[in-house]
Amino acid sequence: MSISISVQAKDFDLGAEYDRLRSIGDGLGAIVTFTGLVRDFESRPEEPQYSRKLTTLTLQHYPEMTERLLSDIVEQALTRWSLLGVTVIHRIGSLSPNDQIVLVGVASTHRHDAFQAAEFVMDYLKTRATFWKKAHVDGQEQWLDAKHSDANAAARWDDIKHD
Amino acid sequence: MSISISVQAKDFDLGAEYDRLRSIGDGLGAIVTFTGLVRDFESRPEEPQYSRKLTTLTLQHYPEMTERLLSDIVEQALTRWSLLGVTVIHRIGSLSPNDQIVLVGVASTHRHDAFQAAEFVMDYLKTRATFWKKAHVDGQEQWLDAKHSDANAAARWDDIKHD
Amino acid sequence: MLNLLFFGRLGDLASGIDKAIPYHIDLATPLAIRNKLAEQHPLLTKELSEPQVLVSVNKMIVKWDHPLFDGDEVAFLPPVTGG
Amino acid sequence: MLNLLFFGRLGDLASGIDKAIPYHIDLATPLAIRNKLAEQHPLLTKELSEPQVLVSVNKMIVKWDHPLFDGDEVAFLPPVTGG
Repeated sequence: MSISISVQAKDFDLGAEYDRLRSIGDGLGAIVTFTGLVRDFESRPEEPQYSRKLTTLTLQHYPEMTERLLSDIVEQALTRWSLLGVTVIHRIGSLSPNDQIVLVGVASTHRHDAFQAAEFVMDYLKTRATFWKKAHVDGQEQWLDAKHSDANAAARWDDIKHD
Repeated sequence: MSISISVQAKDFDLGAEYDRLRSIGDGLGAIVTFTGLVRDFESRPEEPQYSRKLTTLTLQHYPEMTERLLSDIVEQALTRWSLLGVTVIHRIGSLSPNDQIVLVGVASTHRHDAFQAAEFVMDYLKTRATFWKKAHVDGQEQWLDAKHSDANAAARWDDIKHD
Repeated sequence: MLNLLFFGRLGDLASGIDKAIPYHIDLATPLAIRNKLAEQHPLLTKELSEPQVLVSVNKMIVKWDHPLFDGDEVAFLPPVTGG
Repeated sequence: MLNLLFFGRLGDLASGIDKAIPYHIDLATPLAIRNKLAEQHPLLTKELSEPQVLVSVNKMIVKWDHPLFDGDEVAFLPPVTGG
């Protein structure tokens, strides 16, 4: 089992992270990666009219606590699906539109496990890991509100049996 | 909308394909990639006891028809989810364990669209695109049977409303 | 002429047969071709008759009684196993 | 001493307050600290009282009446927005 969790200011290289998961070898058949990028506007799925141009995003976190929470989320994924490797990288500090924010990479024998686990880790990360975003929007800075859609996405997994 | 579909003997570079999706820019917030790798054994989820050591996999396809079917699958994904880009690369010819077989990359504004579309394209590709695999297993060669689990995975989407 | 294609395991079973056959009104559906093959290649015809085997004409999936015309490409497709 | 941490929007509201406060039996729960802050920082206490705000002690989420001990790190956490 290969688990790698990192909270870092510096950018990451998806190709290199993928290559590391691929080197797991034995029994490996599927790798899913999710990358979150800073959007050039701030929108809210529950308010389709809302859209503001974004210049910078500042990401704050709670050192040590964040890493532990991410580790807990990955551990939960491991109990739910049959996995060979999980990589989570979350950036902090000042980011611009199109910058990479977060990477979740999952390696498994069968594809459904990797797809499910990657989406689960993202949904839980969004609602349970101690990150906060401040957006610089239309010349003003504001802390972003949590989204109902993220809470709903995470709640989904509570009802799903391990498969 | 950026759509790229390729059936090719040569290997692909996940990092380069990801960079191309990432260059879409406007509104981009999520990129999901799925990569299928040749496993070092041939197993069947419906027969947990079945496991044979694999040396080579030969992939045959029906030129032109395959590309059209892949294109149809991507078009269906575009009607179901809000997407910004889709890349499908499927290799043919002789492959060894740990070689890359297939890549599906999906770019979108919100992560759920990219996750769902990538899994949908894989499930449909597995059951509807004209590829056939011959495995060289334990010194013998044999054409692989279609898996019930793949048929079930594809059938799943018939019941799911567009979301 | 009709151009016949056999994929996957069907290709191995059809390795000895002529893939370019003269167009003839008595062989003007995939079903008729399948039945005709039974004379010399009973095992191939048996496999072609499996319900999961599909047939295409000019790269479009069709029914077994689809009318054929001179120059058509007829392909016999066992269950696919890509990905 | 108790070490106080305020994250996200709470950090802006708490920018003026002392983050290292003497440990005292009257301030031995996060709730007591929250109430104490109301005297000089009513807006901050109002925000801290929102039901979505969580509190942690030494990086573990706890209830607001969790007992505090000298040296504890108490963090106030608004709803997270990572990813």
